[in-house]
Amino acid sequence: MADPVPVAMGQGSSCWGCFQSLVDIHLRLAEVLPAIEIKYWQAVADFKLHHLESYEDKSIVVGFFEGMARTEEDIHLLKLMREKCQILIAFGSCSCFGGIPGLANFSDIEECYDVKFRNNKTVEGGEVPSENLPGIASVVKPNSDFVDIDIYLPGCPPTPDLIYTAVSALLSGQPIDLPPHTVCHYCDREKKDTPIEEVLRPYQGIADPDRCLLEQGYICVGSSTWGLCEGQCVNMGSTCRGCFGPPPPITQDHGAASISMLGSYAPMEPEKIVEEVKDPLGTFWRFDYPTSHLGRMRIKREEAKEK
Amino acid sequence: MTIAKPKTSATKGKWSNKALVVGGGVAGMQAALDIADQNYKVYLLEKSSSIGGRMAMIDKTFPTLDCSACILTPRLSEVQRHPNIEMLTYSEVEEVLGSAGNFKVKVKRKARYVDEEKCNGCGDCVPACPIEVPNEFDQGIGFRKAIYIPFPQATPNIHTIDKRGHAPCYTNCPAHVNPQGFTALMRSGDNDKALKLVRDAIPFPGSLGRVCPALCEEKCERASVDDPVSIRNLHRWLYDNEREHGGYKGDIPVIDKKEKVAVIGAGPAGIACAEKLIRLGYPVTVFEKREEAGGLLRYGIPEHRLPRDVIADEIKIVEDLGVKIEYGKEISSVKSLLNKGFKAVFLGTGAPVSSKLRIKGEDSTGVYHAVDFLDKVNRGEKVPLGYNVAVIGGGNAAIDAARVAKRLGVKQVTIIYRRSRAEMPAIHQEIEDAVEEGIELKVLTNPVEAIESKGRLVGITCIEMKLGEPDDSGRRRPIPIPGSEFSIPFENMIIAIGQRADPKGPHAELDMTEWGTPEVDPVTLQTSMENVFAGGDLATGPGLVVEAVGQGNVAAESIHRYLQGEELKEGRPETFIEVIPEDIKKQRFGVHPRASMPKISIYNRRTTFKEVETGFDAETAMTEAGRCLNCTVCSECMECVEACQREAIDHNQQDEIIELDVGAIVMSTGYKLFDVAEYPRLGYETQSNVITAMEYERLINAAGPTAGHLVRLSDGKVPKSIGFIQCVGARDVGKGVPACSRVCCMYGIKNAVMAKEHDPDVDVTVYYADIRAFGKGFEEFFEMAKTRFGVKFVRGRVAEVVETDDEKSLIRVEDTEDLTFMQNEHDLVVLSGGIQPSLGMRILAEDVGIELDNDGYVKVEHPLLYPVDADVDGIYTCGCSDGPKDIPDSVAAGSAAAMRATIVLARGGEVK
Amino acid sequence: MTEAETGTDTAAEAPRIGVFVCMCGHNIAGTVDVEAVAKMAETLPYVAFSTTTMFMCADSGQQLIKDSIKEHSLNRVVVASCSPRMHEPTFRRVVEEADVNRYLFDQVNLREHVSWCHMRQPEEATEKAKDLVRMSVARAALLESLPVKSVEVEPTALIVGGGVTGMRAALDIGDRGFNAILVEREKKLGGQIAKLASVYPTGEQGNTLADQLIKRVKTHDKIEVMTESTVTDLDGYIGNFDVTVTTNDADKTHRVGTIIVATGIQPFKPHGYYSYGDHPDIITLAELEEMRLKGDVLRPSNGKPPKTIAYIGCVASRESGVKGHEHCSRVCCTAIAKSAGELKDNADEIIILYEDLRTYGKGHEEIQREARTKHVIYSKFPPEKKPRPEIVDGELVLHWHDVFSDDNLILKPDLLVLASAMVPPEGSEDVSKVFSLTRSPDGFFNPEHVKLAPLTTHTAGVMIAGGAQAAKGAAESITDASGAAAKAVGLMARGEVEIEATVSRVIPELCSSCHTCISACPYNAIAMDESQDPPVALVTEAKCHGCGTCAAACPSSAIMMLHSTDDQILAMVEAYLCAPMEPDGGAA
Amino acid sequence: MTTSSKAKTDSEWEPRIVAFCCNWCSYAGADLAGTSRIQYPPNARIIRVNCTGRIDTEFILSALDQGADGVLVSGCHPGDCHYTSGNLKLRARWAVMAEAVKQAGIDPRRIRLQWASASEAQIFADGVTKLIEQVKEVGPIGRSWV
Repeated sequence: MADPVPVAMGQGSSCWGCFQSLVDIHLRLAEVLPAIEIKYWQAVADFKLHHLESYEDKSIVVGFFEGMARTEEDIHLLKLMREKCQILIAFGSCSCFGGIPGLANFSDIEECYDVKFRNNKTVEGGEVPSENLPGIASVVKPNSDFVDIDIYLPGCPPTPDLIYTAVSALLSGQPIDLPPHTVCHYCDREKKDTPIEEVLRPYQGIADPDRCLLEQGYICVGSSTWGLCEGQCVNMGSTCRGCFGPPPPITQDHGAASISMLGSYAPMEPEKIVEEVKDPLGTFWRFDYPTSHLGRMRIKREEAKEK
Repeated sequence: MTIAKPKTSATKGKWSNKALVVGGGVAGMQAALDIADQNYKVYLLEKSSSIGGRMAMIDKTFPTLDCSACILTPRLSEVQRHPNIEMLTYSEVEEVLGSAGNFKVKVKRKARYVDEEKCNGCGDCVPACPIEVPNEFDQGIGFRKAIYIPFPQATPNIHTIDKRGHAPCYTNCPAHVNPQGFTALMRSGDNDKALKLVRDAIPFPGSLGRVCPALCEEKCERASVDDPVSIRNLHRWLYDNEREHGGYKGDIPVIDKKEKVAVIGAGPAGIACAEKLIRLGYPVTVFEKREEAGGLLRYGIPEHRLPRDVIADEIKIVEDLGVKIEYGKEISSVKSLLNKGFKAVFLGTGAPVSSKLRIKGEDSTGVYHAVDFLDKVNRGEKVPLGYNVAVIGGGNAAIDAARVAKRLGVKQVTIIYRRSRAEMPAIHQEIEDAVEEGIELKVLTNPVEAIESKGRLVGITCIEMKLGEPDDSGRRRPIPIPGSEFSIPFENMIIAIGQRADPKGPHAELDMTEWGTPEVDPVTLQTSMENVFAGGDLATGPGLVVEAVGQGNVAAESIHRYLQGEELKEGRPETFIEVIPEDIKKQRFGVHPRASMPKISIYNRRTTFKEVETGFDAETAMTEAGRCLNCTVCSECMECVEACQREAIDHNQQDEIIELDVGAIVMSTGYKLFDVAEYPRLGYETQSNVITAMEYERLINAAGPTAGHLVRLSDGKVPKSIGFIQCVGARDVGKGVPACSRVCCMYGIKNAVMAKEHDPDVDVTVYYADIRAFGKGFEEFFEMAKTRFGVKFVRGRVAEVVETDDEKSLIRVEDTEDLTFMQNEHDLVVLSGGIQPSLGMRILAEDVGIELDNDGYVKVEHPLLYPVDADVDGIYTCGCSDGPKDIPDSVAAGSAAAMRATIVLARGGEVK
Repeated sequence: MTEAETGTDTAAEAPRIGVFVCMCGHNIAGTVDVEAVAKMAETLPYVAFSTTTMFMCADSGQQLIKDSIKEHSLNRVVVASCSPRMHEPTFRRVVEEADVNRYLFDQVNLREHVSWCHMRQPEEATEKAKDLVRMSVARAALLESLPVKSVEVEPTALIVGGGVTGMRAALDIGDRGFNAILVEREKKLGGQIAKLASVYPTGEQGNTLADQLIKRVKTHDKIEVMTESTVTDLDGYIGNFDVTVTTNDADKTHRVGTIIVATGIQPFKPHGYYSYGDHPDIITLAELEEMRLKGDVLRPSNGKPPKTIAYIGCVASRESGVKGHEHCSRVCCTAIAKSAGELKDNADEIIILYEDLRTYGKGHEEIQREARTKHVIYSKFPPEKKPRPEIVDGELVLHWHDVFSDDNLILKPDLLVLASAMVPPEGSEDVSKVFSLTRSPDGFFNPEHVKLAPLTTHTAGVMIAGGAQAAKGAAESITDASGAAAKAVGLMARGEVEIEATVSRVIPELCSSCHTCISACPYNAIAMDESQDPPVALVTEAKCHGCGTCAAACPSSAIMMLHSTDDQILAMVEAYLCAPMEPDGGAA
Repeated sequence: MTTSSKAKTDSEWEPRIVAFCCNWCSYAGADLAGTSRIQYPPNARIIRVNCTGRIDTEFILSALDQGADGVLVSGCHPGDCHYTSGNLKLRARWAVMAEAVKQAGIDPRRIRLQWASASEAQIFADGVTKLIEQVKEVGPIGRSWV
């Protein structure tokens, strides 16, 4: 057996769910773990940041970065990972696109402070702490704005199968070959090619379990979403909300594509569709707002404000 | 009326499934395309050099304001590249025989003098062409060259030479100098080429430029405007100018032929012949018995008219070209020359023997013959003359002798001539000069006896004459008045009544005529010996220098043909189709008098032999050259031939008749515009700021003569106020145009809108009878013109247009809507002329065998059921052939005619 | 379907772009600094050659392009001249003649979109021109060579409308040897003409005129007549249309190669104009004609012959600002003259109130003159002050202002005839939908080009004739009919027709079978290819009209709209917005 | 990312407008505006697409993202689409997208959807003019964020 491959796991602001998912590969860990040498992973190994800092540049073969870089600490870690790792993987949708933390960009930093600290329902007279906190950037920027990313493994979280496939490929030095299909490809529901006459909220009506949810009026963005999930939600009765982001090449604006798709499916009167599609931004850019065009404009705006 | 169509029945075999479309305008093009699209062969015949018709001339089209050329150009290329369409441009229908399915059509393909296969439209020829004439495509307000394409998008993109025959000046010149050509080259600043063109005809541009009686000028069309162009003096100037700037710079021919040619006599005929032959590459030797060359030019014309150095220089040029002149060498036998190895001989020994008066006392002392007299003087011999000298005769020799006598100090010189002054054959200017110099004319007088005393002349008895009926020469015959004899004292008499050939000489070996001249073929100048040719005075009797030169040219051509073993007579004599320059709008030429020739003072003239006429200066010459009207348009200066690298130009092209077998014919002959000058009250042609709508189209067209700048042609100013007068020559029973022309309202409005577009501040008024905005989008366009562009509309037929003192046009009109009389001032007035059947429609209809309606348009079989069928089976009509139409209606009719025609074509065998 | 690739395969070669800037006389050069544009173009990526010329569309200009392609080994051509709607075919052909695929050509519209509409801002216009050229060059670099394809044409024509126009078209097509299916929604053929008592200019009865055509149409072995039928659906494409004709609720599908729409015109019922409907003796000209055709002209109120008749022209025509009524109805002026002239023989007084007199056509002036000769009175009223009928005690009183006498006049006509507007017939909207025809503001169908292509439409293979295009007289309509027939026969006689290669294409590997495209396609041109596993979308190219809706809709970027790819479009956006700074500029 | 609005003062600033026009109606309408010599501000750069249905939401958002001060989409009137219904699909996309744009804090005056037929040159030109006026009110896209 070859020497274990040095790897590092970095975490930015996130829910840690992605690494959780990594652990979910279960017994297959037995294959993976001997093949790797963990050089940094705060969650499971006692490495400090200065350890990471002390490694020679590019001495780590693969780095996984989970979450996005909101704080100065996150940004420092992200850049450090880049320096030390030969291959840097954006691990999970936050790391790839900004993800759920990216939704913070719907509001500006002061509004965020209001919610988090000042008007936090659980405290009286909340204040924004000024000490022992790493600096918080005014706006969530995609990780790729700070460093070059080599591989994107999206998902909220990436599925254990996906992780296993990716890691196995990496360890064997093979390119990661992921199918490009969208969620629809994995969806077992029937399509009748009828236009949507009415857009429904998930709580409205009772969905036909065998028929395409979108055709029934429920906004399902499975057709614009990378199907690495293999259609988990749609086949379980829930609409796809796009957590894997756009299919390859993932450069396209996922939300824009979803809207183009929906508009083509539902050539309704504009007033009606606007009335029925609540919160387009949150609906169509839930997981990838910072990397989208609108999100980028938002970032530019916030940055301009800072200046 | 019942359905009679289709009457045609199929007779297999002879049935032609080809179609002919007559007229390449937008309707004809459409018809051709729609027939061709059905895989039938179509001949698209167009009389002008490009298809495109009227639409190509129009700037913008209503109601969309699409640029006409822009939307038309794709259509032009589509027609051109369609594999089933054969364009016959510059062609006309001559005759149509037969019936539906089997028409035999004779088509005249007019010579365009450019090989359609070789020309690629590069346009290199155009700048080379010196001729500029008004461009018909630009309605005559712009100019084009004689070789041209009418507009940039012309299709086919082949140049055409506009050559309408031969100019009268050219045909009337015995040597065929090309005045139109050389003056054109002068205008374009190329004096060397101009002079070369003159020398192509005569070796003596300087000498003949002084002494020629200029038969060319007699026929000059410019005389119909003011005075003839001073052609002779122009080639004189060219020569003088060359000499002043270093002399002959032309090519020296390469002697590449081995057949030696002998010329006997270095007079005008001989030198001309020798010069031509040397240019053709023959080794030529001239044998001259006297000490100098030039013949009569040298010895017969006095120095005050033709300075010795001029003739000497011109002879030298010929010698420099390689002609060998052996002086003092009298040839007595032609045969001996031939034995010496000369392959051909030209005899040009002239007519040096003076005619006699055949009166008593003619041989007394003191009597001279003009030729001898002038010869002596020219040789510098002293000729004793008394106080009082008579010169008998009215030709140039007489005048010359008289003026020489005067210069020799004779106090009293009298010319005695038997007819009146008007009949005198001498150059009129010369007569005038002579009179000015104090020479007395005694006309209608004829000597009857020379009075002698002791063998010496002392006087002449004359008889008075009157003029009778014209004789063979066209001049009135002089008749003596009996009993009117009278005597005048004279010490000398110089007889100048003509010469004849010497009965002795080398020509004596040839067959002779009763007048003692060698017998020659009038066309080839060949004598009874096949390799001996004779010309000039020797062959014709005494004539003009230029005639002798012309004969020298003819003989040279004959000798060349003879030596090359070619047929001597083929294509000779050259036939000339003289143009009638009717289409040159004379009123466009302002009167500009002929340049007068500067002369030395009378004082100097009486005492010296200085040349009297001093010649034009450069500026005068240029201005004078500019007076040429370019009667034939192309002057055959051949500059284009030189410019064309593809050797596409062929000035010898001939009209050609081709015969077509077609099954159906579509008439799309378009229309002609009403001649708005028929309403003198509207001021067209009399007022400079009244123009036609078509002229306006070209004015606002970016590709037009003003590059799209809307200015007044009179003064180049931008008009600030424009009036458009509608219905000029439409709906007027009195003028024979009772119907509505259908398009003028809209194009008038369109033109008004375009005026606004060129300059939003311009004030635009349309004077109309009714606005007929009936087509798709027309009413809306009319509305837009009023509301968005602010064009004013006045309903009323314009009474008159008057030019005001400050060069404005006053339109007088009654506004019939509010019953007010208006007088509006405009800077420019545009007349929207009506439409009439195309020129030649009636003749064409006769040729084709169809009927026309009362208005002169093609009569259709039934206006509702068969609106595009002529009354003869197999013949269809579209566009404006059967009545005025706008573009979309014309196009639709083109398609319709195509449909109807192909039904006939299909009957030939394709019906399933 | 045959397929032929023209032009060299340039896909592999690096782009070498030639930029040709046209002056169009001074149409462009008068406003735009074309030299500067051409010079700028030289600096753009992949541009190998850039020049200007006076008229790019002229033969010399075309030759220049061809020569330059050879000389500079160009494989992409950008012509900056006029609207591509005008000359794109011209230049495509030009580049093709120089062995460059027609789809490797791009045109910039410097005239209609720049010089003509920014005439007073030459500097800004030049900037705009530069941007547009830059955008086009960026697009050109990404253009791909596409094959030229053709399809066979079914030798049958469908004619919609059985008036004289439709019948003439059917007869011409039949006489020419092709099949025609004539569909008429009424029971009887003949259309509007058959309802006229006298058709100008000949004065024949409309029904006798129509009957001659009807007889031939019905007996013609090449013509199938379907009355009481309407076309309810159209599928397919030029050469191969599948037309659903509904006759008494029964559908039948026909395969036709070409279609002529000859739906004609309809007289407008002028409710709201001149008290129409308020008095029985106020009728339209069309109603009068029908009355004449059936028998004598009698007053509807009392059945007596009218002695005094008044006509009013331009009723609900030429109404500026009133949608659908702004146009001139073209036929009424002459029709009134004809009608009045003929009725004058039996009436004491006939007066024609008109706005403008538009007896424009062949023989029209004579008709008008004849009426005047018979003492029919013409009185012009001002457009802003129209005649006013009044009903006083059941009696009709007409007030109007006469322009020429400047007087207010009054007449008590026995009959008031309104020459009402000619408008598109009911159902035109459905027709426009079925055949994808666009309409002008007056509601009539738009031709492909109003000047030079008056009979064809933007839907390839579909022609319009007669009143379908605009209000027209019988003679004009019949001329149109033959013309449209020529267009149809042209297609059928050739047997095959080139179709656009600019269709959409599915990239099967990327297709997720989401069916979005299928529901997006207006032409049912996309279906799932069940032979694939899993099934993926497949475009039937001949049915694809190239709208690109599917490409925009496809959420997986699996559909490429050929010649209008996302990359090509976004490259233009980027070329404009991310252009290198001009030296005098500077970063914001 | 290059947003290259030129360094000009605000008063000199001219909006940069990307205009998507369908070939059959609005592009032709723009052509007609030209042939009719209707004068309108020269800020818009037209990108011709066959049908407004071709216009992906991404095109519009991407243009804004890259620094377009305004985006115009002009097509056939609803019901008059040359391709029967492409414009209806675009219209629905547009409606949702416009909401998102608003939500994202982009001034909705920067985007304009209009219908102009081939014969409505004036409507086309007026629409362009109107958008430019609106955008001028809002200011340059880079600056309005400050």
